[in-house]
Amino acid sequence: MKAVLTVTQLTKTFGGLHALDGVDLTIGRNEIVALIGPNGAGKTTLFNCLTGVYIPTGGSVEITSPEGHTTRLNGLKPDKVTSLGMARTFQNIRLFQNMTVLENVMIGRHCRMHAGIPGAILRNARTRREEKAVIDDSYRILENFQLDRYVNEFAKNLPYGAQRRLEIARAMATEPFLLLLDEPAAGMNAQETKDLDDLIVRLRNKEEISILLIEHDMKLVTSLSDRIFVVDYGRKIAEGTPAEVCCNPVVIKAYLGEEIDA
Amino acid sequence: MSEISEHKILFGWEEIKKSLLTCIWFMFLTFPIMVIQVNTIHRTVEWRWERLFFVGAGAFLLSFLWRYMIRRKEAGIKREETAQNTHQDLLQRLLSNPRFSRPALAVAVLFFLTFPLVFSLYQIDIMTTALIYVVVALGLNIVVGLAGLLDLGYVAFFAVGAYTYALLNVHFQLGFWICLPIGGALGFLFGVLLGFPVLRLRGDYLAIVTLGFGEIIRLVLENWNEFSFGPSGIANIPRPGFMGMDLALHQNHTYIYYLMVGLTVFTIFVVRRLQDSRIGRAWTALREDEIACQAMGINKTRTKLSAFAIGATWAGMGGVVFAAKTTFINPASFTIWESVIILCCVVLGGMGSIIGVVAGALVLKLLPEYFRAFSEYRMLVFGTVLVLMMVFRPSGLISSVRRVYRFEGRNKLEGQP
Amino acid sequence: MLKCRSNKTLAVMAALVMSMVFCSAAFAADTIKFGVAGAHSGDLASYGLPSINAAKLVAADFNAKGGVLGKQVELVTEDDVCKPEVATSTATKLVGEDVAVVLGHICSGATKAALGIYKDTNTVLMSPSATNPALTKSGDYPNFFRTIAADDAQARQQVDFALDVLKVKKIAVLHDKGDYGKGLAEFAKGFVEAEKRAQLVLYEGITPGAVDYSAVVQKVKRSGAEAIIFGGYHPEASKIVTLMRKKKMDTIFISDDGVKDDTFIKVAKKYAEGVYATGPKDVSKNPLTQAYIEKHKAEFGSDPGAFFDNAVSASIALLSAIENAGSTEYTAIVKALQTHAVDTPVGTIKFDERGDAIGVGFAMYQVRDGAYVEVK
Amino acid sequence: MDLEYFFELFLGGLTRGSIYALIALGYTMVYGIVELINFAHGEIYMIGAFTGLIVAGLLTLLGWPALAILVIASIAAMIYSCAYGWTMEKIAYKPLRKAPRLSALISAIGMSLFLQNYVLLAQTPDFLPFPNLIPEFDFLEPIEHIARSSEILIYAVTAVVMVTLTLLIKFTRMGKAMRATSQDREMAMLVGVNVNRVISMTFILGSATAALGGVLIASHIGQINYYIGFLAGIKAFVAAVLGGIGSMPGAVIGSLVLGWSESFFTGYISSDYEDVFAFLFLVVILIFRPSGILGRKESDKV
Repeated sequence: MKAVLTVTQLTKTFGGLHALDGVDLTIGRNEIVALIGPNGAGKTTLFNCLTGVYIPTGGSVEITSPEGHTTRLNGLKPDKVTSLGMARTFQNIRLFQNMTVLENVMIGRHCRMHAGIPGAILRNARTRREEKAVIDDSYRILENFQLDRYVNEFAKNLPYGAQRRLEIARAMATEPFLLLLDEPAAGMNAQETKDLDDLIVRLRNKEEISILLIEHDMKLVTSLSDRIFVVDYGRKIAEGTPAEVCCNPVVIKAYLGEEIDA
Repeated sequence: MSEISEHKILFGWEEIKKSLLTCIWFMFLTFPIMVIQVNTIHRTVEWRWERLFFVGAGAFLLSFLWRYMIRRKEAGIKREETAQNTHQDLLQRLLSNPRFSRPALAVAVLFFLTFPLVFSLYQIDIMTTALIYVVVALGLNIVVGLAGLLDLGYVAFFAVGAYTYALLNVHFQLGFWICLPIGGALGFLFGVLLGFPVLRLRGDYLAIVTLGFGEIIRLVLENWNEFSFGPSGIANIPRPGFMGMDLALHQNHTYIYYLMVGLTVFTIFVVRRLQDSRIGRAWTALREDEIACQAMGINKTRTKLSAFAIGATWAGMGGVVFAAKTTFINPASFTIWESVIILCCVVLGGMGSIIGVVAGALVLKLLPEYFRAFSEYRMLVFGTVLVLMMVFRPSGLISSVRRVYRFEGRNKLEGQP
Repeated sequence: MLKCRSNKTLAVMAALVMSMVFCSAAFAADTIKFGVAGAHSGDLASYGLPSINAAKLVAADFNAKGGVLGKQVELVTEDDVCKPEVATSTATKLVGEDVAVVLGHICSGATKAALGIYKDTNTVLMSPSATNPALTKSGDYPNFFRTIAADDAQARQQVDFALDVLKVKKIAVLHDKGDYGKGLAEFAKGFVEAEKRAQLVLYEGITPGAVDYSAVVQKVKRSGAEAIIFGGYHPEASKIVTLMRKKKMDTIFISDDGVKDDTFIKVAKKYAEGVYATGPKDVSKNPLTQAYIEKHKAEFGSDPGAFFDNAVSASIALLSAIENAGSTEYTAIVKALQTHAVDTPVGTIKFDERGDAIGVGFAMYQVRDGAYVEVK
Repeated sequence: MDLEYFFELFLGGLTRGSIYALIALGYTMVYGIVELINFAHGEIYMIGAFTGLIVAGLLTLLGWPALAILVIASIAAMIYSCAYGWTMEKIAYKPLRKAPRLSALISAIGMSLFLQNYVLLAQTPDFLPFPNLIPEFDFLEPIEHIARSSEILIYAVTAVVMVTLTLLIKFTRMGKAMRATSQDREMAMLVGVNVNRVISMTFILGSATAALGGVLIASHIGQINYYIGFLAGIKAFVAAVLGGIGSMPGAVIGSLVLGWSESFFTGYISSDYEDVFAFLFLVVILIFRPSGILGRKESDKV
């Protein structure tokens, strides 16, 4: 299987604290990989290092596009990473609260558009075409995520589950081949989690993307993922299929006494 | 339900007690400064007891109003929390209703076109000044209202524009029409120059640094005599000529007025288009959430810089017209208070809302002229209005409305502002 | 009248506003309108308000004698808060009300901005306080006159005094970076350098309103200056003088009109002793001056403020000029101002072709025993 | 000679810095807890100075001794400034707790304008001489040409105020509540901190510091008008940001650094561009240390 993401010996230190300590990770084409671990294990830090929010202290992050171009991401800005084809969502929802649902998705299309300032002012045929296409595409994405009835609603006024979905929709609008989801099911009820499960599977099948997700809901994780990575204290402590990981004594030990939302 | 009962007892005993307390408190508070005037030069003391009475009576009555307004506001917030994007107040509903807005627009166009034919020279003069502020405020609206970058030194770009015209005219006898785009371009350039170092800063740090830049520009203009003629300023800046003709005073004012109307229309046109474009959405997203914005593939640096620079362009052009209209400029016209006033045009009018900013600038520049008789109290009232406005109507006179898109079936779509 | 047909309401509205604008003018066509412009509110109001009082008193006197050209004089006062951009509006407003002549403006910057409009409408303007030399010297403003001497005359006086009377060899020139202060200092610097009899050891601007001037004072000390010529106002002057004296420096302090103010002595107290300042020639012996000060006390219950004498003089000069000219026509007034000498609190004056009052100048004063005394 | 010159500039900078610090301390405290640029803080300082002037003027007419007047005027100024600070918070800031930062800032600017013009109209636009309340102590006579008693008093008061405030915040119950509020207002509320009281207290403390500064500085400089608060306030704000806004020692360090840099710049280069230099200095510092000299490094929680 061809890898889309290869992380080797990734290290991140804050002062003296090793938040990540030599993490290795690969994700293949069209694969769903879950990243689990106790609170504070370094999962979100890993996400931030991958997406350029933090600059890694050591190691390397490389992505390979479906066309076969490999790019080293270390030190690239978040916007560059996104335009290269890796999109993400956030643990604490970060929607553009005072923009409408449609606009949120349109923002996602930003890096696939080209109109500049002159285009915006002159509004020539090309810009108009592009703008129309963006509205069109965005609406279609909303339909796919069953958010079309909220089109002109402010993002902040959406129900919680819909906000989570909108975040994914917005990320998908950037046309990624690798999607990073940070606790997508946090705070959802059973039904919403079930819908999310279906949604992620559908995304993988229809859009042919790879997904890396952080999640505490073990039921969701085991049903979704092809492989699971377990991290603790910034280190990878286990890796394997859901069945393997679940009975791994190291993992059980790491979680022992920890309260998890499973 | 409790709100209603509270409203009922607005004049109950409890309320009167509260107001009495407020009244006594304010009488205590204002006692030394309002009542006692110690003249340390002539060593005399003047007691002005009658003022205490006015303060007391005023505080007593106003405290009722204050509490009533606060309650109404809190009830309003509760309502708003459950409200939808489609919820708008009366003014916005009127504005978005074509049956009202089209005739209103027609009347406005007619009003501004016939203005100089109907009104006196003085009216034309103050309206022109107000329009200059409209343009400049619209520029600042891009920076503050759309991109959410608090700029307290915006007047620096205004000064750049004004001095561009004045200096180019003094040294190279360049005319108004050549200087107008040059002023805009230099504004843009300064926007980029000043924007670069402050890109990493956020919120309050940005505010103080931009304030610093504003002051730096003014101080340089004040001190560098060889370059800018120092604090005594530059006089005899020519008013724009019309096809090489020298116009009489009234004609000239009328001409600048129409020129300003044109520039205003042009500004509104451009700002509207920018707002509804890819770049405009990026500005708004940047205001809402920087991190998420970058995660969506938006280049923070370029987006911020473009907001700074485009905002500054309008200030530069406004400055050129300002210099041409006043015919005299000196650094004292570009103090931090000028920045504050322009910022207030934006905030009072309604951040991010074009029509709001236009209304804000017109109100803020015209009302003081019409209330010249009370000019002593002008700034006092201005300060009060700022506070009250923020407390009771923080979204400004006319708050911004997000664009609404209508989809009638798949692929059949129509954007409507 | 196309617009009327297309929109009735607008026409009605416009008519209403027009009538509001013009009715006041229509009613009072048989008076002579005397405009008074300047800072009447805000922080500089104390310089502008005395001119309103002066104009009121002078107008009342003329009216009591039967008016000017048989018409009553009517005051039209407008505020410009000393801001150039407001001053143009003020000027258009006054011009719109058909004023015959204008007393004002107070600040040089505002005056320059407004002058363009008065010039285009052939309105004579006379300022009691705008001292910027370019106003008259540039020749750009034939309609401008003033009853106060220009800054360069003041700087000349300061430098001559320092060189001829005090015979100092090292001079420091300081200013407050303002329009007035720096303008003066520039001239002083130029004169000192041209004379070559003394060395200019320091030329600096201080920041008005700063909390502490000890660095500048130390710098003066180090420069070895025997005298400081300071251009600016009394708040900064008193801070600097106080600081110098407390640091046991006896450097001579020569300043200007903005410091020749009793407040300076009251603030700086004992440290003010010995400070020199130029100011308008002492006119307190002039019976006309005394008469107007008495009238002010009787009418307004207080001592007149800054530039009162100059404002009274300007008012008298303007109204007399209309009378002498026999009309309110521009060239006639200008001619009358230049040819007919009139008695005013600042002396019997007429104006030169550039607009400066002939014979109005400065004298040097020194603080002695808590009061300014003219130095002969 | 040159060393002496340096030393004199150093002392001048120290005076300047201490004056800025007295105002900056209140600025930074309010910011640390409410995250609001209290633009009107300079005005509270000005009101303190005016109240001090009025009280001192009255007592001087009654012929009281200077030191007694100084104490009473300071206390009166502090009481009134606290009252103004408290009222201001209730009117202009409290209703805006949940509003965007910009709204609160505009409200603060409005308050600043209001208070300036209130004093301008109720009192006078002109400069008023402030009675010299700080006696020239005999034992300072020999060094008086280097540092006057008023300067020494300002240094001392600045140091005492800084130490007191720091201790207050570190060790008292109220101080702990303040720190909790500044960390996370919602959380503090949940654990039973009366946030409204904490914020009121912050404004009262900040105002008291400003008033004390107002009386001392006015007495040192010898004159006041309605506008002194704004000019000093801007500089104090720059100093607070320079030091890292929200940090008490930062405010003092920032003020001293600003005071010294201005003094040395004036002394060795030129006072023409003194303020230009001050602002450029701020920009440069912020470019390399975006949260000031002692500021907490703010990183986004992602």
